[in-house]
Amino acid sequence: MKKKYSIFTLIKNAFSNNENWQKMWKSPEPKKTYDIIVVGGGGHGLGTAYYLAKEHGIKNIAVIEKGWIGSGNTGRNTTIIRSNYLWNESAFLYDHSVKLWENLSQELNYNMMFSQRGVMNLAHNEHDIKEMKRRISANRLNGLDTQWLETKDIKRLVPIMNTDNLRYPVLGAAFQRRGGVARHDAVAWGFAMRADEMGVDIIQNCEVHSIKTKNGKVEGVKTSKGFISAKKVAVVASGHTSVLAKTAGVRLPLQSRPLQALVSEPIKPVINTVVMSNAVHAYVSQSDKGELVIGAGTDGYNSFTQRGGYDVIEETVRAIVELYPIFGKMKMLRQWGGIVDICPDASPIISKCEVKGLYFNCGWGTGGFKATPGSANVFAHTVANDEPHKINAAFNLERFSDGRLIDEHGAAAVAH
Amino acid sequence: MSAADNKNSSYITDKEVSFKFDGKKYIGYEGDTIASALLRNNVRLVARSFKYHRPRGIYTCGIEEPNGIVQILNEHNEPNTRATVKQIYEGIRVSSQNCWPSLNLDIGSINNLLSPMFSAGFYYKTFMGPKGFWKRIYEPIIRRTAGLGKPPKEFRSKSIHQNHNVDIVIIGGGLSGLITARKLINTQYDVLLLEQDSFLGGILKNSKKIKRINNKEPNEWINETEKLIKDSKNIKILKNSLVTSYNFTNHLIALEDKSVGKKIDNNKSELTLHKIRTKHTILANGHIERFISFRNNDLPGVMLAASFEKYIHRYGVVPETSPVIFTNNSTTASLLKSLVDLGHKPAAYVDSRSKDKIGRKFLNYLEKNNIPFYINAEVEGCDGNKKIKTISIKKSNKIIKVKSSMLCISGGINPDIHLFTQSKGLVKWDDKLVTFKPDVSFQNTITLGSVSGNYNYEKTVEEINNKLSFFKTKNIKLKIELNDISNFNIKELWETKHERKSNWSKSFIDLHNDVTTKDLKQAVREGFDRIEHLKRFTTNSMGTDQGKISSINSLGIVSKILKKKISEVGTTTYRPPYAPLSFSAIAGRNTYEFYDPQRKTPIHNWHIENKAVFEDVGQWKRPWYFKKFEMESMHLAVQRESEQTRKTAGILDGSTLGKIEIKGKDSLEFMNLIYTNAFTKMKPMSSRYALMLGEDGMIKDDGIVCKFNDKHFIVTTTSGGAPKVLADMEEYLQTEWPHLQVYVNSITEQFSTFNISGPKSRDIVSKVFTDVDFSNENFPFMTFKVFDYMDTEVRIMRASFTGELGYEIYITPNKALELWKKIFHFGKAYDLVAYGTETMHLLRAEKGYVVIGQETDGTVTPLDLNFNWMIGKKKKDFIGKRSLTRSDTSRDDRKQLVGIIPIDKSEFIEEGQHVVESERLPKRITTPVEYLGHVSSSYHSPNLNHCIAMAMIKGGNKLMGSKLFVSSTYGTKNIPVEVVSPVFIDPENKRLLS
Amino acid sequence: MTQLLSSQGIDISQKNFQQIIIRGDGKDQFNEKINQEISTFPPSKNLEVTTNDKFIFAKNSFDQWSLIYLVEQDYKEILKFISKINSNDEILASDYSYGQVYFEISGENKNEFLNQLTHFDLRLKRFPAFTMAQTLIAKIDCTIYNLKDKYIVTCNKSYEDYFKERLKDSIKL
Amino acid sequence: MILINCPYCGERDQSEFSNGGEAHVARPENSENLNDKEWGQYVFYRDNPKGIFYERWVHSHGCRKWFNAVRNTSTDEILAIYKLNENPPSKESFTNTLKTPSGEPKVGSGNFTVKK
Repeated sequence: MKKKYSIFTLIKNAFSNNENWQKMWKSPEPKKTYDIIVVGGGGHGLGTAYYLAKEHGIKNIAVIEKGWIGSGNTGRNTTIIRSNYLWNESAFLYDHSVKLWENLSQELNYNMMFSQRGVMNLAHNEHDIKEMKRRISANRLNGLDTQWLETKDIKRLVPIMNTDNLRYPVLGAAFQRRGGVARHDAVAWGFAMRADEMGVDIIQNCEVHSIKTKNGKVEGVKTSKGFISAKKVAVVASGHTSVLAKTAGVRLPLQSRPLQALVSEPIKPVINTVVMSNAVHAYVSQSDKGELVIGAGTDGYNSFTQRGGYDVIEETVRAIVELYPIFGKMKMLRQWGGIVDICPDASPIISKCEVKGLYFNCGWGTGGFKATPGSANVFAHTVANDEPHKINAAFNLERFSDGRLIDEHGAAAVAH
Repeated sequence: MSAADNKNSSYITDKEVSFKFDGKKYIGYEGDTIASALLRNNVRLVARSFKYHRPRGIYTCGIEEPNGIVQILNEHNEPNTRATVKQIYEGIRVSSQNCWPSLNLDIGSINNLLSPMFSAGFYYKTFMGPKGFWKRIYEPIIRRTAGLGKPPKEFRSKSIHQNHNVDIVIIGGGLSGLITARKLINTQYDVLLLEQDSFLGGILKNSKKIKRINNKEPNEWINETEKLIKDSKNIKILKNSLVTSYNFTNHLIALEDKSVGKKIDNNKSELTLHKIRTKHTILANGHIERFISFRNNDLPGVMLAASFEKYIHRYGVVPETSPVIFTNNSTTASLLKSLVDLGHKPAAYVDSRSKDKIGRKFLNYLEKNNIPFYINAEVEGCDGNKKIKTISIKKSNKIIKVKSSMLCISGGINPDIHLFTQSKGLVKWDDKLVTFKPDVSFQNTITLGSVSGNYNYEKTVEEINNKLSFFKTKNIKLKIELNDISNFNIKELWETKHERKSNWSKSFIDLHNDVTTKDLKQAVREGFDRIEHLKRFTTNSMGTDQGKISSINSLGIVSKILKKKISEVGTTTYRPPYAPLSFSAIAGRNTYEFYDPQRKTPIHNWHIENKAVFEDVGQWKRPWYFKKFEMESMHLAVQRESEQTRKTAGILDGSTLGKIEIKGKDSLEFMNLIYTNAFTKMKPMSSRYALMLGEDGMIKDDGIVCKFNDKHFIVTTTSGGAPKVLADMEEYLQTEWPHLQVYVNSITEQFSTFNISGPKSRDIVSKVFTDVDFSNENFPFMTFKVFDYMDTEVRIMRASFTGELGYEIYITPNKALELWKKIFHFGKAYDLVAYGTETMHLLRAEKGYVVIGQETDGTVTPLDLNFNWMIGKKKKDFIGKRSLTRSDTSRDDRKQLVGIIPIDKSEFIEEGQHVVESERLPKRITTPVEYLGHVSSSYHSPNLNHCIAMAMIKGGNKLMGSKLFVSSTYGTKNIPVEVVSPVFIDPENKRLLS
Repeated sequence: MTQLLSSQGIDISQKNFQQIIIRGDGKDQFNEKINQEISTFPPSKNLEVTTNDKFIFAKNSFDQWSLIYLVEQDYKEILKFISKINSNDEILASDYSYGQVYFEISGENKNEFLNQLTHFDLRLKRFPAFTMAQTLIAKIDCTIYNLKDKYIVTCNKSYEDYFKERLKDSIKL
Repeated sequence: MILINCPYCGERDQSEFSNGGEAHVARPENSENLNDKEWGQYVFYRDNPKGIFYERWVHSHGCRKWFNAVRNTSTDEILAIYKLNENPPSKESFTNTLKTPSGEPKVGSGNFTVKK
């Protein structure tokens, strides 16, 4: 039966000493065969299963997760959500996602704590300013709510920021009000619970070793719990996607890199928006618990260790104290790494491939969390209809042959 | 019943220190931590808990403290400081955290009444509707109530970094660490010994477990050892240094606190972050005691037994002369003995173990000293208001109530495997020790003493000699005599049952984050049966103490619920750092004034004297524009500079340009491969504008190539692109074309570069370089000359980035300023003006020259810029050639470079705005508006006296002359524009070639 | 030369040296060519430094050498030398005389001092006397020559002010 | 942080180096004969294995020389370093000396564990 959550259920359970809560999802043993197997129990994968069941009426689905659901990048990111991308294709995809975010808590009856506190991208030099003003104008024409902030406006929103007395002064910012943060685990758990209710099997502790194909068609997956057959296999395994693709003879233009993040000890609220800066590499927001959630950069080499170099942490923290002098007295509580799969054009792949019935949703690099519901939604469409949704049509594999890249690296070299 | 002093403590002095806690003045002793000083003053209530705001007291005596977390008011309001670690000094002001209005009367404790509703993960299940309420109502409230300390004040620390490269690092200066050090004295190895305390000794100082070492008092032996080490040539000791991170290939991070027990001097470095690279790491960092969950196990007065013992011997304070002791293992025996030896008598001794496990010897001791003891017994809970009054002991279903204000508990001890797991070493469960201990190490890591699971001190020497046998050192001989009454043994016990069931009764599993054993059970019930899920759902062990005293306990409890072995439930990840690590220490001096170096040209000071406003270009400081007078605006300055340059002459300091010297037999072939242009027919001593692509066919960089001959070239690059271009050249030479005999050197800094241009530039340079013939015939456009001048060598190229007659002058930096001034000396007569990058951009735009990174953005091919003439069509190959013929790159409706001008000349086009076909835009754009492209450059041209702009628009070449519109930030009305050629001035190059 | 700073066991002074970077294959013909001009053979062992009272000659890697004049030469002579060397197609000599700055660092605490600014392993057993290294010091590319009792550290001139400030700062703290 | 043994300068901290991705990918000789797909493979596709990886490094803040390395990407352990003109060591020579853990949490826990 459908689980309902509200203040009343909390009170009801309080009186029964919280002993009557039900399991959010079952942990069944895998069946012999499924219509669709989703490889990867992160937000994207669970969401894909959810939308397949909800919007495409396919219920005979298994989500197969190597560890525990949400154990990958879903639970390791800095939870920033925004859609102010330069190119139309990206803007449409990410904004599709933001729109879904806006109703997700109600839709799943599980609190995603999606907090639209605004996302700020700081400009530190003339080049940044030009790049951002172009982006803002493009966003406007695409119906996105990005605006330019003068330094004084930034100061008003983030009084603790040091805007002038630093190596690269803050000259302004692009600001998207509808951007913000959400509770990362909740996304995985919420999708899992509702998918499970619609009959989706969520299978944890089950590692997919390889994808079995026969004359150009997918047959199923070999797992640590034996072979499971399926008409279609949808791979959403972030860092490990290219490794799995290889077992099906498919080559993907991905490189897996460590991406690190860290949190500080919790303090009372000091920063009520999300601030990102590329030149002075520092992404900060403050969680509801009071911890500063800080995103560091990727390492320059491939690795599956979920552990990056310490120098990357230092690079980020020195930028943080430069930008926010009061943080000099803060302390790093935890630091961790994830494995992100990066595409040559810094845009994702949501696509079919030469193997019939095999689909990939990957290449999200450092920005996958924000796209979770949107990506899952269009991927479900792609898998169900064997045809991309118009929103993800451009994010195909062909672009690496014909050259129709969606280059989101931002403007390249510095001027003369 | 209250605290007493232990005068024969080895450590504490009797020098009094006064300090303030929550505004009240107290006296402690020098060497006291905040915690020991408060206990000395019988202060039990020190904090309020995170979620329920329950009263809390000091629970431990070290880094593992979950409760005693305070704010240091006089140290820039530093939050979340451990009272059990931070030492007091005269005048330190400390306050409690997370309570209002006061610690004693805290409104937040209402949460305790509502606690049954605030069950694990309650916030996932409510605060959802109506839409928008989360952001506006719920979240702000939650945010305000959450968080621990108040924000710190601004403080620019001067913490420094210190790098070390050694052969062996010993972590921990306790018994094992010291013996190991002795073993390594005066060997070939460079050794670093790291001790987190301000003194060596560890267990030897924290307890009386060890009687003698080599017939010496422990203290005597420690001092002797320390002296031996200090006198050795190869071992260095770092005290107050806590190892926080154990990275790959034995890279360690340790934080040294240099202001222990004293005020911070803001002009000195108060912290040193040590970055250590070692061949071998020896972990001798001991163990951490764990607690037991029972009803109200968080009440002020509950304390870990070993910590209680530590307070007695280290800080010379007996927090309570007759506490109750509750244990499931043998380590508490020494505490009991210490109390008795000091003439105190515990109120009761409660042991969950059976007679035979406890051992006759110890039972006799209890009887002899007639201490009330209960075996096969448990503490069911304790009660009291803000401090313990009574303790309920449960023995064979009877409850016995004992009065005492403190309860010392021990649930066993855990090897401190945090660092070991950080190193990716493997741990395994030990059923006898009832804990995880190191198994296989992944790096060159050796564990010694209790961290290795060896709790028997007599065996330490043997263990060390065995494990370190591969070092070229002598075996060490030491006799260790114990005080302990029995060898280590333990009976598994995680939680005791409540007598009466109540929705409000709580036994905690994580004191820091207010997680109860009930929460764990509920979480498992809801399906979070994997330890990492449990962690995230309940926030268990996610606090600033990382659950040091409790994380294994939660595994124990969960394993019972799931009826699994603990080893099957798994251990939770220990993530660096070991303890919260100061941001300013991590940053060190690589921030604030040293965040990023400033690169300056040899003319820099002249620019300052002449009121230059600088622009950051990469690390370079470049003049952006020069103010003629203080009040001159950028716009006016740029208009003036531009006008003057076209009228007579202007000069730009182009020293930041990248310069690369290329030489070798195969230089010509190399150049033909690297650049799109063809260089074969190019004449010696001539120059050429050249383009560089990536293999994807997109423009990456540009510059001017000077050809001395087929075997020797000098090229320039963009200022920002220089390092990348050089790196790429090296890469191709080394990896792709090793058969090419070519060398490349960066000479960016070996030459200063001045660009002088304008109709009068020839007259000026002729006056400066009197013996050079600058006539058009003998010095045509795009040629260069090299000659001696001012005892150095000067290279002058006839080239221009403004469209005017111009020369690029190269001279060695030592003579650069002199020459610059000389040029101005002769330039005066012609009103020579110095201009900056903004004017440079304006002038080149008037002429239709592009800027890499402004017209291009990594998605632009030479064809898009109509640079077909720059592509050596006949060349078989060059970097990026093949990509130019891909179906997408060869489309003719790609975005192409055009010029645009406003039809109403009084209007101004904004850079970054987009080119559209519609006259107006809707107020709120709901359906995306199609656009052709964007405005890449736009300036007000002083020489044409209207706005000129460049744009990259779809099929631009075909749109010449057509009327379009450009959006504007100022409203919904777009600016009507005409598409024109991007060359606005002198299309027939009269000025350029004059 | 200018004394920059001197403090407990550490002395730093700035020097006005001149330098030439030479690229080549290091084979006989190359060595001969060099020897003709300055009557010394370039060091043949990688990272090796040969020195006399006039210059430091170091092998940076298999195809690169740096020649540093310790006593100021007439610049014309240096240019002449460079053009002579460059007359050989297979050698590239680039003048580095005035684009670099040079610091002499001595004193018994020089290692600990420098290790505030670099992770480089300065222990004699890893960085023997009369060898050189290219590494990061204070976050910028530097070359360091170990002349036994002292180090010569050199970096690009544009960093001069920054680098000096870092050195002073480290001494202060 | 990885320690990398530059064949020309000796052991240095990884922060002195830059990574060049998959090794032994030759630039196509006659690219005009390749179709878009084949060319795209060269420009955008590089191997990304979990485990033994033959890759390129350059000592960018040192001697600026390129060299090859064999690294286990699941542990970051460097198994071999060889110069550009040297032959790559065979995969077989590592497979049995491969040191686990895989570098990821064992299924169902956060503990680093060896696949024994």
